[in-house]
Amino acid sequence: MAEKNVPMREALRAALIEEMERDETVFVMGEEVGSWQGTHRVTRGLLEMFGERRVKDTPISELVIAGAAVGAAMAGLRPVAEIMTINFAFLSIDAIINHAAKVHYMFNGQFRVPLVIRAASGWGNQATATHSHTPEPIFAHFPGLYVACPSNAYDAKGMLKTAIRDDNPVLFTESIALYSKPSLIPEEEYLVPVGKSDVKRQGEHVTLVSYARGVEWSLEAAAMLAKEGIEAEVVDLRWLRPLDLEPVFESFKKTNRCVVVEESLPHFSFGSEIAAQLQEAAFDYMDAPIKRVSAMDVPLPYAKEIELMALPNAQKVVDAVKEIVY
Amino acid sequence: MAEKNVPMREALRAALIEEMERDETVFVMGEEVGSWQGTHRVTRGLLEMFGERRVKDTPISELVIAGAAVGAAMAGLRPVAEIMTINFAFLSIDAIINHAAKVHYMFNGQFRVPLVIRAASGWGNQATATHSHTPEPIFAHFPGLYVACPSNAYDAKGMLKTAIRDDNPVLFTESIALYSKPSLIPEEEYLVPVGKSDVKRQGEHVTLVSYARGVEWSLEAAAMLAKEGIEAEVVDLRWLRPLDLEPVFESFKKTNRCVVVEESLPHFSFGSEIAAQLQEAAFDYMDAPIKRVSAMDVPLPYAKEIELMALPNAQKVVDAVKEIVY
Amino acid sequence: MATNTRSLDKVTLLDWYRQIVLIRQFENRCDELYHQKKITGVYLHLYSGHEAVGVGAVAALGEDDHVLTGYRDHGIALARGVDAKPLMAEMMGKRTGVSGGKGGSMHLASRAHNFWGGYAIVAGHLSLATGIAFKERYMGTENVVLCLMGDGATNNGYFHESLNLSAVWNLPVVWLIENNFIGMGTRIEDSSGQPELVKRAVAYGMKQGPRIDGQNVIEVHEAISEAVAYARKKGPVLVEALTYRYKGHGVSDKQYDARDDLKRELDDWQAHKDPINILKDHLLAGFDGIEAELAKIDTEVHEIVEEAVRYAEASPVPTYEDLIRHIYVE
Amino acid sequence: MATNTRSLDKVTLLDWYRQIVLIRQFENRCDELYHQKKITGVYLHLYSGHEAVGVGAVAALGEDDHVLTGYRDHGIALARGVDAKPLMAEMMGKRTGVSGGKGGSMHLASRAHNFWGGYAIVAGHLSLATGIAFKERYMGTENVVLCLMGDGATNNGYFHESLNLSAVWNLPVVWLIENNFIGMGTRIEDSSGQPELVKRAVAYGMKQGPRIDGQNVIEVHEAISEAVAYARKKGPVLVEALTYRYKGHGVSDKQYDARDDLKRELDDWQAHKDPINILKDHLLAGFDGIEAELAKIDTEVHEIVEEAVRYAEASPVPTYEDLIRHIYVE
Ligand SMILES: Cc1ncc(C[n+]2csc(CCOP(=O)(O)OP(=O)(O)O)c2C)c(N)n1
Ligand SMILES: Cc1ncc(C[n+]2csc(CCOP(=O)(O)OP(=O)(O)O)c2C)c(N)n1
Ligand SMILES: [Mg+2]
Ligand SMILES: [Mg+2]
Repeated sequence: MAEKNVPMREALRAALIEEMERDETVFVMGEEVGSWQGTHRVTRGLLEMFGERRVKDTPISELVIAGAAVGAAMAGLRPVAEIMTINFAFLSIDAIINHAAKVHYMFNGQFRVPLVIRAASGWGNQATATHSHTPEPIFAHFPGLYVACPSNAYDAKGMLKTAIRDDNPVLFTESIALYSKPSLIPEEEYLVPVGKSDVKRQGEHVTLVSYARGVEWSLEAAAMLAKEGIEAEVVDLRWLRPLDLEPVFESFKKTNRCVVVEESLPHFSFGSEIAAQLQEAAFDYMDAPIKRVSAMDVPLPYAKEIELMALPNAQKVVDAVKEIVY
Repeated sequence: MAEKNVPMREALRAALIEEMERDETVFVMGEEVGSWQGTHRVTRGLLEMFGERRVKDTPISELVIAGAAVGAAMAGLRPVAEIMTINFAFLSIDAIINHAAKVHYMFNGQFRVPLVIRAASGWGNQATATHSHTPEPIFAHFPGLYVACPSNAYDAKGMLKTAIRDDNPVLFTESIALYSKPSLIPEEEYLVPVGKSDVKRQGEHVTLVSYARGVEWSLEAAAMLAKEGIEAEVVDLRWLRPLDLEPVFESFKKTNRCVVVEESLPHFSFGSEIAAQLQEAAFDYMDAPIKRVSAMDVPLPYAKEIELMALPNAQKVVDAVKEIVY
Repeated sequence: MATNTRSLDKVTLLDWYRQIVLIRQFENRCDELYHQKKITGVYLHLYSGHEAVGVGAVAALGEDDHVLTGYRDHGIALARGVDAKPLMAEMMGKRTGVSGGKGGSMHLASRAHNFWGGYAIVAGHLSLATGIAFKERYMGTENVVLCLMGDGATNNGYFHESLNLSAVWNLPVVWLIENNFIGMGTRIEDSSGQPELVKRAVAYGMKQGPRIDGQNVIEVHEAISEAVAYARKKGPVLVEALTYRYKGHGVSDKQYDARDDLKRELDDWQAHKDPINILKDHLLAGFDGIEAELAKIDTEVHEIVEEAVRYAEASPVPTYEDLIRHIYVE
Repeated sequence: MATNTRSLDKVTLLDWYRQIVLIRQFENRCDELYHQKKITGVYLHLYSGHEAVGVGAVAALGEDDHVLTGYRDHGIALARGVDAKPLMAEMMGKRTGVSGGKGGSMHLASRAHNFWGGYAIVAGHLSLATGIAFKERYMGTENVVLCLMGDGATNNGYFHESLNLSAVWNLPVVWLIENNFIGMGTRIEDSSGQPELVKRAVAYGMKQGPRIDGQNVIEVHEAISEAVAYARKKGPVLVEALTYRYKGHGVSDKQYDARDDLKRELDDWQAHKDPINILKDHLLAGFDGIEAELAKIDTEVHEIVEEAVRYAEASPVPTYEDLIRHIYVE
């Protein structure tokens, strides 16, 4: 099977192109997706390939970008709407939560919303407090929506194709820090199923649970720990909704120890949910408290030096592991 | 000390009146707060008492209601802005999260935001999927904001007065189901401090942790359990930010068992955070997994019969307790 | 395709009369049922007083055209031809309701009628209308979206962004404001810097349609027919219909009891600008001996509404299965 | 109170010249420092090309008036008289920056100057402006808020709700659109149904101010002085200034390299509509022998900017203490 090393940005782009070629109802819309070539270059060249009909630039109107995409999806198209960065999705959230996630249920199945909302997420580039959000767990709070958070180029491509084909609304977040990172990607078409976690590394001493950029820190930490004889299992959840914790439970029954790693803020967040479910599902297997590594509980500042202090990293994961593996 | 039985609605109203009389910079604004007398009658009579200058009706513009209130607060006033129900706060969330919660930090303390945003919250009245949110935990995710969620009329009055006097932005949610419920309230002025939990009932067998309407279910459940010889301690957190878990940890060290009770959705929510913190802080005291009782993971339907199935209640709390107290 | 070329013959006018009376009686019955606690919940917003707007406007659409509105949606559903039985069943939260008892009064919809629903987040549905209209442009089809909203809705960000996008993308939408001069308790002067709402079209370089008498179904039909034709061939257009709500904002609104000024205003509208009376007068003047036909319609409609109530009452309530179904498409 | 009655004497004109040149040089230096990686991060939006708008408009304000803008904020801060040193320190993320190194390029502010900040959520600050102006009405004081925004910002819900509320509450705000015909890469025709943005005033029943040449500081000053006087006594007013961005959207924008049409447009503006040249020509024509004074200003400004750079470079970075401070008011 022929494979190529492809950065996540290009993998996502390839997914869009393949799906747009396959299905004429798929189109992209959003701020700067067209002639600007996409703020993060994921839609580069699409305007030239598919024309103005299927590549729609929009005004700076996040609420109607999301809302119009919901309407178009209800009417039978498959919009892939880009919210330039997820920070601006706070302006779309009513359309996402009260409309995208609700109309199928509220009207008893009369309408479907085969919609993907893509949004770049994450921080670490001095983007400051208003432009450094990672609120994926916030969106995952609400039933009716799926939330996809790939951790690498391979998954990103397969997950985006799946998301586009799915008949449910999907919030698809893309870690800005991962856009340039490559994975080996087969030339053949493939899909990554909705709501399936993936064990990214096997190990018997501790379970690291994460998603998106946190998986990178986890794998890095695992490599550091391995040098000291601690073998970490790394579970990448990939989707925060539907949430597939089976592999986490399985792993935990073997390791009896767990650290949850996330880029988000610490409270009422991802780590909270995982720790809560795990202690309940696998109480008898707990040899130590479940630890959480996350961003610090601060708005994100501009100055690089202090911004980095607030960011999680592999060393912080290693430190957390050592608190419970003794 | 003279006391009077006062429903929460009236207690809140009294708090507004007292603070408006005390401090001329306090004013109320929002949809229907004036001539309509407040959607939930909390601002009844205020227009007549304080005039159009200090009681400001607004258009149906949730984004600028919150945003203008932030600006007025930065400029030195003490706005109490009402978002009619918290469902509509999804339209205000950018002004709350990216502005109210950030400007003090982002400009290094140059501006303060002494703002209260009041919003009626909750469900159980066939208000349906778009009008039945309880997203308090979502807002509590973000640093820079306080989140106040009183469980009774006494606390509500003292907390609202405190919130108005505080120099930080406070999201103040009011459970619709509690508006008509009375508490004994002293005639003298009193305040309830920011970020202090309150033990609402003592008990040694299990700790029930909750806030707002969940406290009522918890107390009801405690009464039911007491008949069977199980004594529950009920901790009312009152504020989701700042979160005061000390009394929970203290209680848990005695009871070794805990059920978290909330009106919200189950995932990435209140119960998640409490369970996660508790298992970490008091691991050695855990005799059983921490249980969570919440709404079901569904959009809320109209028909009463099935809506009630989705709602938490005292019986569900009792059942959860019995799973871990044996 | 559009059927708006039909001449205003007697049959058409009587059909509108029937629809208007049906809405009036349906709403009155809902009101009664609410006070009998057979319809429950906190929200029930009646269309009484607005009937001519909905009937005249919807009559200007073809079958394949689309219609959306806010939470004051019963009249639009009936005007679009949705059967009264599943509508009444929805009011009572029954399994046989148009939305399976899960949407309620504010969330009626019938996909089969291209009635995309009532929506309860004020102005939220405007964004959906934009998307539905975009699909028509995208597919190269020529159907039009009629999107109704209240005067209060025009002050929301959703309005601005949706109307602007419809102009930039040149979408086939008729934006129709039902201006009853108030939203809950807030008068239009206190909510909109521009009280002639139709002038807001300027902000979008959009065709500014007329400001019409919403109590006269013939005038409404004429104006919306023109607007629909324009939208179909050219692009979006904004129209404003002046109307009045007879039952206050919703069933819990007691303003008419409390405020004499509002009560006088209401009395005036009911006495001089009632959509049923206006159409009736027109019919009586135009067609000799039509009284009997009108009376017959009144009776038939009465029976339709009563049958709907019986149907709804006899229907089963939703089950646990319904509660957990349709959260996701399986 | 307002000082906008000063006549356009030589001192005033030279002061504006100094400010415009200061902004130009400051921005050029930021650009250099960014490419030298002394200013870091992803966002740096330069005000080059817009100078006459900010300088002319801010000069129309009194000390107690207020000003807010978006993320393209360096020029407004300088025009408001904020010292270049703490501004440059902020660019470099230093503890001595106006926002303590925590806000960065997009979030400059100086409370002491009633400069309420740069804000990076497009159009978000319009709502804050409304609230600040409300405080003036509430206290019975007469200060005015000048709120600048880009053309792209006018399509956001924040714009609609803020302008409407300012009209309904009759607030003292001058809404000033800096129309550079583009937002990032989206041309105004593709973002706004109404490309003459000032006409949007109609939607709010608000005073429609003029559409002015934003490259001519004298014209800007005159128009904004009038608008400020109107806002102070009467209520909100919308003004549009036509201008052009010389450095693209932000430092990472490479459009001028990639697109000949844009490059030609840029060359044209720089050749014929440069705010420095326009003012210089005016001064040279009006005041004999002024060349030397202008040259002296250029040199002085150069030294101010270099001093600012030295100050910023020598300043300490924020510490952990700073990271955790000011999350809440203690
Ligand atoms: C976003 C939002 N804000 C507030 C409400 C509460 N609300 C429901 S109807 C209404 C008034 C709407 O007035 P208008 O648009 O004029 O319609 P009318 O009721 O007069 O038909 C309000 C404020 C809501 N449902 N959604
Ligand atoms: C709400 C929001 N959406 C999108 C962005 C990304 N963004 C930053 S600036 C900009 C363009 C703004 O254009 P305009 O208002 O014309 O100002 P200009 O840059 O031309 O001065 C965009 C889309 C943002 N910061 N905030
Ligand atoms: Mg109305
Ligand atoms: Mg611009």
